Amino acid sequence: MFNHLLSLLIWLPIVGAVPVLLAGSSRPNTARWISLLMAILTFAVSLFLIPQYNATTGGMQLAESHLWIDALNVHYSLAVDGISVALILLTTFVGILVIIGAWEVIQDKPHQYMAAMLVLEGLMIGVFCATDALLFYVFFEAMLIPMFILIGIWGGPRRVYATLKFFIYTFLGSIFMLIGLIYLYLKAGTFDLHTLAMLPLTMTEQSWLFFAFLIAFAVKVPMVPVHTWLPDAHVEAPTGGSVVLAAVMLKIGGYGFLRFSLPIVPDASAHFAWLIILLSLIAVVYIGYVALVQEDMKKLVAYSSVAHMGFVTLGIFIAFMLARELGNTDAARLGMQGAMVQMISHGFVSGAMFSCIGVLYDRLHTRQIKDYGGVVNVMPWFGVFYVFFAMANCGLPGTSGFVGEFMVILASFSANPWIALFAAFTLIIGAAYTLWLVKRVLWGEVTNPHVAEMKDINARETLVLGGFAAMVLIVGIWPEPLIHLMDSSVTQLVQVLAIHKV
Amino acid sequence: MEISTSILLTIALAPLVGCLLAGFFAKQVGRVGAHSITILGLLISCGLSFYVLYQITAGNAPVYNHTIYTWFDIGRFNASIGFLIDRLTAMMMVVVTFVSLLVHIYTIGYMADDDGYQRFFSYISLFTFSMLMLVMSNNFLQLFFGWEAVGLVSYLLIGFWYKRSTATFASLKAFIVNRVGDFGFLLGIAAILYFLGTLDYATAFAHAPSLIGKTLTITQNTQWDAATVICILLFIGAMGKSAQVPLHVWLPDSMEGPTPISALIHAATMVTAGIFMVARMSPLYELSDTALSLVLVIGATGALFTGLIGIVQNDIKRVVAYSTLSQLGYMTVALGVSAYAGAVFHLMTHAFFKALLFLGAGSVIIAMHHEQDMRYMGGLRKYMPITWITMWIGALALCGVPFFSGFYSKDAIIEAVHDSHRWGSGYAYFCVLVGAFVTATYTFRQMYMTFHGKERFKVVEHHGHGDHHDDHHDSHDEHGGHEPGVLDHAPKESPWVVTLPLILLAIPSLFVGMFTVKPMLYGNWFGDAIYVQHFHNVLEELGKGFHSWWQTGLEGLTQLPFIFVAIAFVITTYIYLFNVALADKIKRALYPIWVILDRKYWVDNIYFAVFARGGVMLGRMFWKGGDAAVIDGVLIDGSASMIQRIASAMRRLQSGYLYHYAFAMILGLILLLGGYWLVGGH
Amino acid sequence: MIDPQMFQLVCFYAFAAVTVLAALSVITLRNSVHAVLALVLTFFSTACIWMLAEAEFLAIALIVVYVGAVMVLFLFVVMMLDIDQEKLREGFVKYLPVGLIVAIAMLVEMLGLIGVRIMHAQTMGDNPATAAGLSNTAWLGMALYSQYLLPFEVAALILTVGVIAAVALTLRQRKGVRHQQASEQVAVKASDRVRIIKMAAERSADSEPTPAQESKP
Amino acid sequence: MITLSHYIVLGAILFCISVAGLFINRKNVIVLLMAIELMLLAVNINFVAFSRFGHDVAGQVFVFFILTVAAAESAIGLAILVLLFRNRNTVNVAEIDSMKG
Repeated sequence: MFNHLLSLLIWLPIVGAVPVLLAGSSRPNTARWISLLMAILTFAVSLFLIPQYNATTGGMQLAESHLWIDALNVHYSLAVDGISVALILLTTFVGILVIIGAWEVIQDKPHQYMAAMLVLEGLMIGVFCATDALLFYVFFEAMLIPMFILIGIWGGPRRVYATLKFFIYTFLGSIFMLIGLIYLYLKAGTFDLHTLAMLPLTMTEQSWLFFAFLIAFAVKVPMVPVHTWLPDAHVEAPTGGSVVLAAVMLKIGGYGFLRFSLPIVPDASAHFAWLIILLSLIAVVYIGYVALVQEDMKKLVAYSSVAHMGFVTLGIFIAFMLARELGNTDAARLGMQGAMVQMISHGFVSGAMFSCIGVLYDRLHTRQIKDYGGVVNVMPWFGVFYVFFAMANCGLPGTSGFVGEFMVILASFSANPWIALFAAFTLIIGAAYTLWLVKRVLWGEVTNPHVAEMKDINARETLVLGGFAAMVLIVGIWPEPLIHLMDSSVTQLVQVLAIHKV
Repeated sequence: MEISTSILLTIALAPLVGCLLAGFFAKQVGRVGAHSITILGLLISCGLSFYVLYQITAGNAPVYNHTIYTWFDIGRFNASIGFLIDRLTAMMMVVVTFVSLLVHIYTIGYMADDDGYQRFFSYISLFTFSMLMLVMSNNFLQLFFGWEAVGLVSYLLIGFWYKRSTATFASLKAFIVNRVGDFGFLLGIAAILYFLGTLDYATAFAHAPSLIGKTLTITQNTQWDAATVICILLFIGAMGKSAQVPLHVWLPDSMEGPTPISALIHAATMVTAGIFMVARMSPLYELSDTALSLVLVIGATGALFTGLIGIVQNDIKRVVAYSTLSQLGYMTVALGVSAYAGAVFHLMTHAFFKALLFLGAGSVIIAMHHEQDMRYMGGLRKYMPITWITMWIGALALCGVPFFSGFYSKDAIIEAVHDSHRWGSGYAYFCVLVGAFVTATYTFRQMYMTFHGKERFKVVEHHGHGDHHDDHHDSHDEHGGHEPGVLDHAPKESPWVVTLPLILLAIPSLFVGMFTVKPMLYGNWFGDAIYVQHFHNVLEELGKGFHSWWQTGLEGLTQLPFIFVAIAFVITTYIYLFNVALADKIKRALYPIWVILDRKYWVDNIYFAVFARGGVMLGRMFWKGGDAAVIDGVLIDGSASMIQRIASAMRRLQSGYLYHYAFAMILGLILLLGGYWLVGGH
Repeated sequence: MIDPQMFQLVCFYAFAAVTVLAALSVITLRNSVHAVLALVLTFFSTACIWMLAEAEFLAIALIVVYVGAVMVLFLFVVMMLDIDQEKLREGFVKYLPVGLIVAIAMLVEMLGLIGVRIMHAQTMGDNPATAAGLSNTAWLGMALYSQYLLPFEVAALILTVGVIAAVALTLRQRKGVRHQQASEQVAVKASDRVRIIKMAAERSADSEPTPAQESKP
Repeated sequence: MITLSHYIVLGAILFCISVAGLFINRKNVIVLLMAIELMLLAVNINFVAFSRFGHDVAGQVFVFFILTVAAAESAIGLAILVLLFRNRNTVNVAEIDSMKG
């Protein structure tokens, strides 16, 4: 089993989607239970990664490789390092919560919804495992389909606009990546990422490739100014879709930077690091202000996602500055590690925030902040979770939201105090938009009579929010295990990015 | 004897356990269960804190500095959770747990009618845990953890009555203003990591001298001294937490929270975290005169000008709040002249007497049925003698009347400023001296308006007033239907759970100064916990003239500060006891000044207009202008509509006639063949 | 004695001339029926030219399949449809110059590109079929059923699909035509034909049925 | 002596005639279809010639396939034509513009 652990992880949920689909709309509960079983099973299997993966040695492990397309020398090759393991665990964990979260909420064709979720989960795991660029690309693109379906079928009133925007945006981005990959293939004769990383490239080539990758992953992350699909997609997506989108799909952008931009075009990445850092800081400050004035809860959280993901890109590219220009590899590791922790943490926090909004939406069927107010009067337990996740969202120490931001800010100060200054601005603006949201939604007298009729969260919702809360708290209080899991991989990445190719 | 780790863990975790039990099992444990559990936790914590203090003072236990667990470990950077227990920490632990314990007990009485009873106990226990984590920390990470965690609890507690929009607004304001401070604080920590490569106190302080000569490149031509940058950034954090000008605006508003909180968090402990932090960082601050001068000037400004606002306040809690601001200014001034021990000493005495004053005010508020406006009080002395006496003790301590605890600490600060040669100490001396007068003025005014003079409230006997609980917690300015100054029944002394803490706090307010002044202030009691460079050490200079607490007290009677206090006493006594109309006359005569003070120098208004409204406007501009108009409008939808336009131009080519397409094909073929013939045919 | 090669050449020119003329009349004749007949002639003469190239099988196939089947189909259609010939001739003169210019330009280009001179040197040489000791049909058949078996099958499939498609497209269900449904006739049951209803012989005055009962069938 | 160019030129001429036919009979679908048949014939002539002169059976095999496909094509084309006439009562291409963008 352990020889094909990764394949198992990818295909288990995808194959598991078949019986879910077969259960049909006439037996929704069967579909729900099967999908939950599959999700739990996948999570259980993913737990085997922890003992199987040797975090001390790092590097790509648990490798599998089969020839896939002979003519193009494409391999079905999978392997994981610490970063992938962490992200896979995040995916499988969120996968369970999303299915529980959709239990009663999705009444229309639940079997198809659950199946789409399972397929999506499998494909996302595939993205994190693939070590062949074309395989990565296939998973990367295939992932769009279930998401497209999720938003397009179970979405809100403007779902057509949102899905189109989401699809075209991401698709446009990935086309450039494909061009880049084809170029690399013509040069190297293989899509193997490891070989590509070794490929010598001139600065001009690297620059072109860098921007090709940048467009693909910047859209996914999303970075300013290509972020506008995210608020729309989130607003229209069903809760589960939003959760997966925010918790896992955005991470694929950051992960792509690590797997493509860093090892393949290190010199261009270092050369253009200032650009990414600038965009990340704009994301933190500018998007912070934009989030402040949102009237729709989901949009607010979506914008805050953009701001938080700014820390991911900042952490990754600050590492270039530190490792290359200043030779401060420890600080580079700190920054990179911070970016990684931020990815994981943002997965939990934003997933939880969207789940919270889903809970409210299920009751009142509106996401407008002004329709709420005084919710804590009728939903005290919900209030506990909401405040907790809000605090995590504004990076309170003791929650996972703090860890990544803290490390990135520490690292960026070593690079340039001004960068740290703008990055740390998130402390203020993040607190402002999140807590203002809390103030307007939770606190105060109940003004809307419909709010007065709202019931507190039930056991199922408590389970979902509690699951998220536990992870947020664990990572927040004791991040060392997570950091240790990724440390050797991050160290190797930092070593790689210090290598000059030209 | 070594301090044992398990004791320290128990001290820190006992309140947390209480918090969790009272919070998550509120229904199961009930009201009595909630307060029993949390108070038990605090008792354990407080008792053990005293034991630790005993060990470290009398038992000559070595300084405890150990890591509990590693938080992250990346290359040479290491962050962990650990405890550093020296005399400074031990003293703070005792102050925190002791005041907290009393506040817990007090709360039983104060919050008796409240729906959120269990929640309140849970919060204050959580606060105690956070504060302990803050003071017991042995590294900057944990310090920041505690720092933010107390901010969180403060946020929750200010907004405790979440139905009141003023309370929720105040809580939001407090958190965000604190975040501004934390912003600087975090950058300061980052700077420490950058320059010293560690987050651990001991290592950082050991390497502190290496900062000399290091600079931080701000722009290409600007280099700032490393120590100054670090210290100023850290002090920005302290400014937020300890409500120093210009980040003081949140503290008066925080009085929206229940009174026990004002006593515990916004007077005795949390707001002094900044002072504690600077004292703890003394090895760093000693490296930068510039930073200390800044600390001095900001502290002095706060000490005088916030005190002045206190004179015109009518809300009994707000007077105490502004006095807290002013006293925090005193402590900061002490820090600014390198009299760290003086600052910490004042911190301790202040914790006792200010908690006492707040709790006393709370007791009055209970008696007045949650009426906080002093204009509707007066003559309460005969209804509530214990509150009256204890509050007078607190008031005298606050004014710095000799032999009271406040005297020793405050007098030392004034003297230290007088002796200091640091830049800005002249201004600071002026501020603290006038401040002494101002302090006495608002304190006596408050005491007279509350306890003495005519009764300015009416008692209208209501029958069946049992259903009146609901508006108990209405604040003074939104009294739906409840006429101000009208009580259901005559005020009476509060229950023992309220008065007991008052008495227990009055004792140290009165005596703690006498017994601790010698070791703490002049006896280098803190040892290595506080580091002062020899040529800055004003306290050492003062200590040469110090013989005993008795003599100092006697000398104090003839010195300038006490004379100011005496003058203030005479004036206020005359005005408020014998010629009440004079107060209004003075107010009218000095109307412009009164307006300035009443509007709090318009700082709040300016902040609100610039940062809150400005921020929202900026956000709206970015959103509608940047995101919606430029990115979505021009780039995204613009490119879509451009494609549509091109397409609609192109569709004219699609005539739908088969032969057009055929012609196009054939023409294409001809062109292709012709081109091939001409160019590459041969 | 006539040189056989010369004779072949003469034959070629004769058939080619007929082909070209017939083709020209296909595109110029007014009457569609005449045009189809001209096309038949074109095919026929082309078949003769293929004969000259010793592609006997294809020549015969062209005549049998095209002239015999496809062209007859064309004739059917042309005759079946009531086409207003005059209207379709509109613009004939108008587009004639354009068509001529295009055609001639293309011809010149093609001939220029093909390199007639070089090809002129290439003679026919031995018949490859005879060289292999086979007839043309056998030669073609060998290739078709071995090397090109799969395409051959596909071609068969295409033809089948073509037939089905043609039928499906033109099949028309007329309304108002009665058909026998044999299966229904066989499967009929007695109960479908006769329904036995119980009725009282006379209605008693006191037990008048309620309207609700009555409305049920 | 017949050479390759004879065949090729004949093919080209036929092809061009059919192109001209497309141009001048732009309205009559039947003639258009016939022009297409002519075009295919021109191509077939080339194939046969190349096969014969190049001593390669493939050319003739292809002609075979083209004949097959052309037969199918004209069958379907005529079917469509019939359908068209039935529904629109015309075979005038100028009146058929439902593909207009």
